[in-house]
Amino acid sequence: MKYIILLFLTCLSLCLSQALLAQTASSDPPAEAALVPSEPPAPPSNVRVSDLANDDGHGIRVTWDLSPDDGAGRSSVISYDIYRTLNPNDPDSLWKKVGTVVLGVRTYADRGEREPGSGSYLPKHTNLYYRVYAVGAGVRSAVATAGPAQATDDWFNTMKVPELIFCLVFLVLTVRFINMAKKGIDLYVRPLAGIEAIDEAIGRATEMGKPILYVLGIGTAGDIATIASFTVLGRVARKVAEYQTSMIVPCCDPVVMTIAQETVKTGYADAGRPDAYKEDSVYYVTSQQFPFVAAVNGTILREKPATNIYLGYFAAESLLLAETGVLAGSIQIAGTDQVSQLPFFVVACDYTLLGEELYAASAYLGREPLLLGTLKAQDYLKAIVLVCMVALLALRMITGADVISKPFDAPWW
Amino acid sequence: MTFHDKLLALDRRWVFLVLAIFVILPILPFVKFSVPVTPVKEVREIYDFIEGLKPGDYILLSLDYDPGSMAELHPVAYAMLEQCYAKKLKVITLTLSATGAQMVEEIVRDVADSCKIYHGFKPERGIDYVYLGYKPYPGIIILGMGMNFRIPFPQDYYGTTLDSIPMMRGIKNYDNVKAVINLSAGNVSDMWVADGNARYGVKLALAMTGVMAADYYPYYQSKQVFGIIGGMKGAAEYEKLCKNPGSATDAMKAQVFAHVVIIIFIIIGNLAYFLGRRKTAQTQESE
Amino acid sequence: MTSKIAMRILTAIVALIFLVSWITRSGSGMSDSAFTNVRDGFLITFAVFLTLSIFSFLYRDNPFYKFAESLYVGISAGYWMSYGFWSTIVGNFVPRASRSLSEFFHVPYQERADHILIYIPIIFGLILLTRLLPKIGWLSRWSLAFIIGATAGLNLTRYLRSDFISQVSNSFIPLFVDWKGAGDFVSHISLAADGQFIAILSNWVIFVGVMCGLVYFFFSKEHKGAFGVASRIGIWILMITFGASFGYTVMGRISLLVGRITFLFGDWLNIL
Amino acid sequence: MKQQIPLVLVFVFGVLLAIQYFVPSEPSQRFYEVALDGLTVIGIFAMVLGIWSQIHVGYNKIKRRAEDWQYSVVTLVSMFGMAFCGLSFMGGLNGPIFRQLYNNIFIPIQAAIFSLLAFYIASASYRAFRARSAVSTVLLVAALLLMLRVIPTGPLADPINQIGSWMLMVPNMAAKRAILIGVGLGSVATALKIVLGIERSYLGKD
Repeated sequence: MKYIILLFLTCLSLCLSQALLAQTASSDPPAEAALVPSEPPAPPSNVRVSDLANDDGHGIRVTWDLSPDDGAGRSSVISYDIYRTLNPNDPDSLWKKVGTVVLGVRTYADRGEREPGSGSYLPKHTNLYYRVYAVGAGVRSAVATAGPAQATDDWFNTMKVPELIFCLVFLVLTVRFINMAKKGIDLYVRPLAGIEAIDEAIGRATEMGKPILYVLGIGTAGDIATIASFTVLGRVARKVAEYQTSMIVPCCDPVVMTIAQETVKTGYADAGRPDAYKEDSVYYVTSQQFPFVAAVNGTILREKPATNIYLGYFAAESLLLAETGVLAGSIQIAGTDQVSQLPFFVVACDYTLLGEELYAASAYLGREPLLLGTLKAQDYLKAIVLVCMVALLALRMITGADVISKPFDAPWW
Repeated sequence: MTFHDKLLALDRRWVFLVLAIFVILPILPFVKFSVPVTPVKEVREIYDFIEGLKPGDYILLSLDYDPGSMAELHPVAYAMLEQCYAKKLKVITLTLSATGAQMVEEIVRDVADSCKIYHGFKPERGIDYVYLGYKPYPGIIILGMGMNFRIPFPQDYYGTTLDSIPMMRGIKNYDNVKAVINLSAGNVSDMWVADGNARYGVKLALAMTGVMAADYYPYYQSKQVFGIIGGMKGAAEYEKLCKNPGSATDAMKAQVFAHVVIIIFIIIGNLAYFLGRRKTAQTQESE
Repeated sequence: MTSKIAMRILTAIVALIFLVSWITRSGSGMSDSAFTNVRDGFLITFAVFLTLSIFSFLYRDNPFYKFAESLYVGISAGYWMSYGFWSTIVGNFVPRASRSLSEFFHVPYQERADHILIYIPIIFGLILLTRLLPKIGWLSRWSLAFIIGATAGLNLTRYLRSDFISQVSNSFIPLFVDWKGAGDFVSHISLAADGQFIAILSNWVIFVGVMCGLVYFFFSKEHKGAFGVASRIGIWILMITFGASFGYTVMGRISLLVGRITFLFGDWLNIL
Repeated sequence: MKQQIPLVLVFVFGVLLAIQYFVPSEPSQRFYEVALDGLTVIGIFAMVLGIWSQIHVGYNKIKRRAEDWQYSVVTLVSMFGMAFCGLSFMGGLNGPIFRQLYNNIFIPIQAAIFSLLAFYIASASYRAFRARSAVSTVLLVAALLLMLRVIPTGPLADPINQIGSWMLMVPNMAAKRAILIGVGLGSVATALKIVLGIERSYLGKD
């Protein structure tokens, strides 16, 4: 019985609304006015404006207290409209609508553009006035005005305090360990199989009289993995020059090629054999992933290098290169920070440098105190992370408080 | 040379041959069987999100894969784009893959055409969708779009300035779109997460090749992305959700055969290895 | 000598097969224009030839593969040159650099207060080109220094949030989900994927896995004793992950092959 | 001069861009945009160097009649042919010939090369997945479980699927986090080494 009444009522209201809509369509006055049988909602109160924090000086934050009809009272508020102008005495038509937010929201960030020509330009250091209306079905409340406020630049983004603390701690640790290293204090690092293999591999190439293939990956010079690979390349080139063997470095990006040429040349010069460097040994193939792989695969099968070294940024080509290398009978050493490609290198190559080991490789090969210093700093930060994790979790278990569930998310500072 | 020695030293070209045969067989028309598909949560979430949008909402599809990954990502692109058009969403498309520019243009046009057949209306360029084209250095582009779409893309793919495209008026940056869906076969997804989500708080979902998907689950768990469609399986699931079965559903058949072949090869390899090891142990004992 | 003759015969046979294919495809074309049919027939036949040439690499390196490879590299480089020119130079750079150039390429000129700044990178770019001149080639290092310096600066801070802070932050997970005492836990134990036991187990695995993984990446300490055990657990977790990712990937790779086979059997031979 | 100025440039740009991340003010944003622009623009000029290198290597091979020199001719001709078809009067990027070449040469080869991976993943599985040690057994079992997920295994399908998903979600997350935290540290360390001039092999020596 209950349902039948409900159904009846629903049908009735549907019919009524249909009739109402039809009436609106037939009558001439603007649709907005005609649609509305309801009273306007009460306006929002206590509108405040202030400079938007952590921005480039072209933003204002507008805040207000909700209209009494927002979710309570008559519940007639649907949204809030925010308007802005330069002169508070402007007629309504000159106020520019800058945004709309749905009911229940008490704040709006008005972010403008920097260029005066553009439509949403918001001038800096200028008095701005704001209006906020509560909007109901086709009606809006009386106005609530606030201002002036000026947009200003901020010189520090307070949301980035964790990053700053991290950087400073890292810098301090690095400097400290570099100083220790300079004083001659021995900094122990455990052996890494993949890196020791590089030395052996160069020796093997010398014995076999075959070249070493060094692939820097398909990243650009903008990828930090590529940069890490350059630092290893310099040292490999130096050893190659010392052992008087040859190397091939195909590149997938012209900038990478240029830097690689300079790096290899330096390596040869460091070994005291600058004349042995051949410009054509470091060459550019093409900037696209698969053409690059096709060419390198061809090179692997034709030159049959004794050793293939793949260090840098890799994507799907990891397995294509590594399996072709197996076929050519080369010893293969790979390393990348791309977690998705590590499985293929691990399966198909003889040695794989996992993630961070790639970045550590140059320090290992060079054994220079300055480089070992940064390695130690990394380790200390890892230790700090470990200790913090255990301590905070223990604290949480004991107190049962949830305050540390996201230690870096809330701006608690 | 004993049997297992031969097996251990098996020329890998035999592996290639057997695999090729067993992938071709199920595709041939006279082999008939079907595979059941049940969509997983992370795929369903993307579908539900798009279904929950209102007509006229903006959504950005970044189709950052190249022709090499067509097989896995095309089905998602087609199903999803058709879903967006059918929901009358305003769709902004672009690509951050150098070799994808023309391909994506074709997808966008194709789906608009097929929409006319299946849904009775044709979405119009500039009003219902816009294709921005390709620009190199994806990380920089993603950062640029966070400030204003016009910084990296002063014009769309066809050379029309953004301000003279009706649907782009007043659309400034990520704040104006409900979500970004990134279809990718490379590191562009990383940049969307690092530059788009972390720097600008973009609501992000990813569709990617099977190989990549596993590595992006941490971002799913940490709520940095709200859904993941992984590989052919995910694509088949999305097709199923959209009730739009296509190439992904078909291809699942060959998958089953190929997997069986590979597993059998792994088992044979291990058997040979253990037989060989026992043999060596025995010979050592007898010596 | 015999291998050379064999190669020639093989080439002739391959050429013949594809010629036949071209002719049959041209004959069965859909279009009214004979020229279009002949052209489309050729294009698809050539695409098939290239596809099979690439597959022949599986057997061994051969002239067909070498040809396809060289063609591919060349086309790619040409494509990239054109795209770089139209997209980056004409699309991004010209509209900011000069009004007359913009008019020449029919792109709208962008008036900007700071458009003069675009010339600073141009100077660096020109300096880079000094590499081609042996005498002052060393100048190009200034540009390299700019690139490397800028990249390093960007990377120093850019990935901290997503790679480090978010990851560390997200590792703070409750190790006893919905804990209401040991008795309650034991009485409700089940293997349901969304059950309490699995939730607790998962969080422990994540927590211990991250810890042990970090221990594995320690460079300063030899992996011995308790430290060695932890790093061993770390490597196990890594290996489970790698194995799982590998196994999961097989599907993606097979689907690529399926795509090509559909092309060969469907688009070319028309038997699908 | 040859050594000092580049080091100063690296330091200045490195430090400025690192600091820029923390500074939201307008000059800082403008500087950031210019730097990003700069990297793109220099990339364009570097293109010239890349093309030069390609021509140089190819030309040398042809001149010396080195082994397989004919293929260098193919590369150079197709490169210039493609670039020519992309010229303005040929219709630019949307020119009919440019598109045909792209669709009928580039795409098929690309897809074919990518699909070689299907074969390689099979041969790699056969060769490498042997239970030689505890660690390699773990690798093998995990891979097998995930492969079994695809196969309809009847009553076993559900548990296999569950365990597979669990492995992709849970241990995978732990491993990825551990690696990412390390990578985050490593990349900061590498960037720092570059900015401070500790690592300078790319700057040449003379």
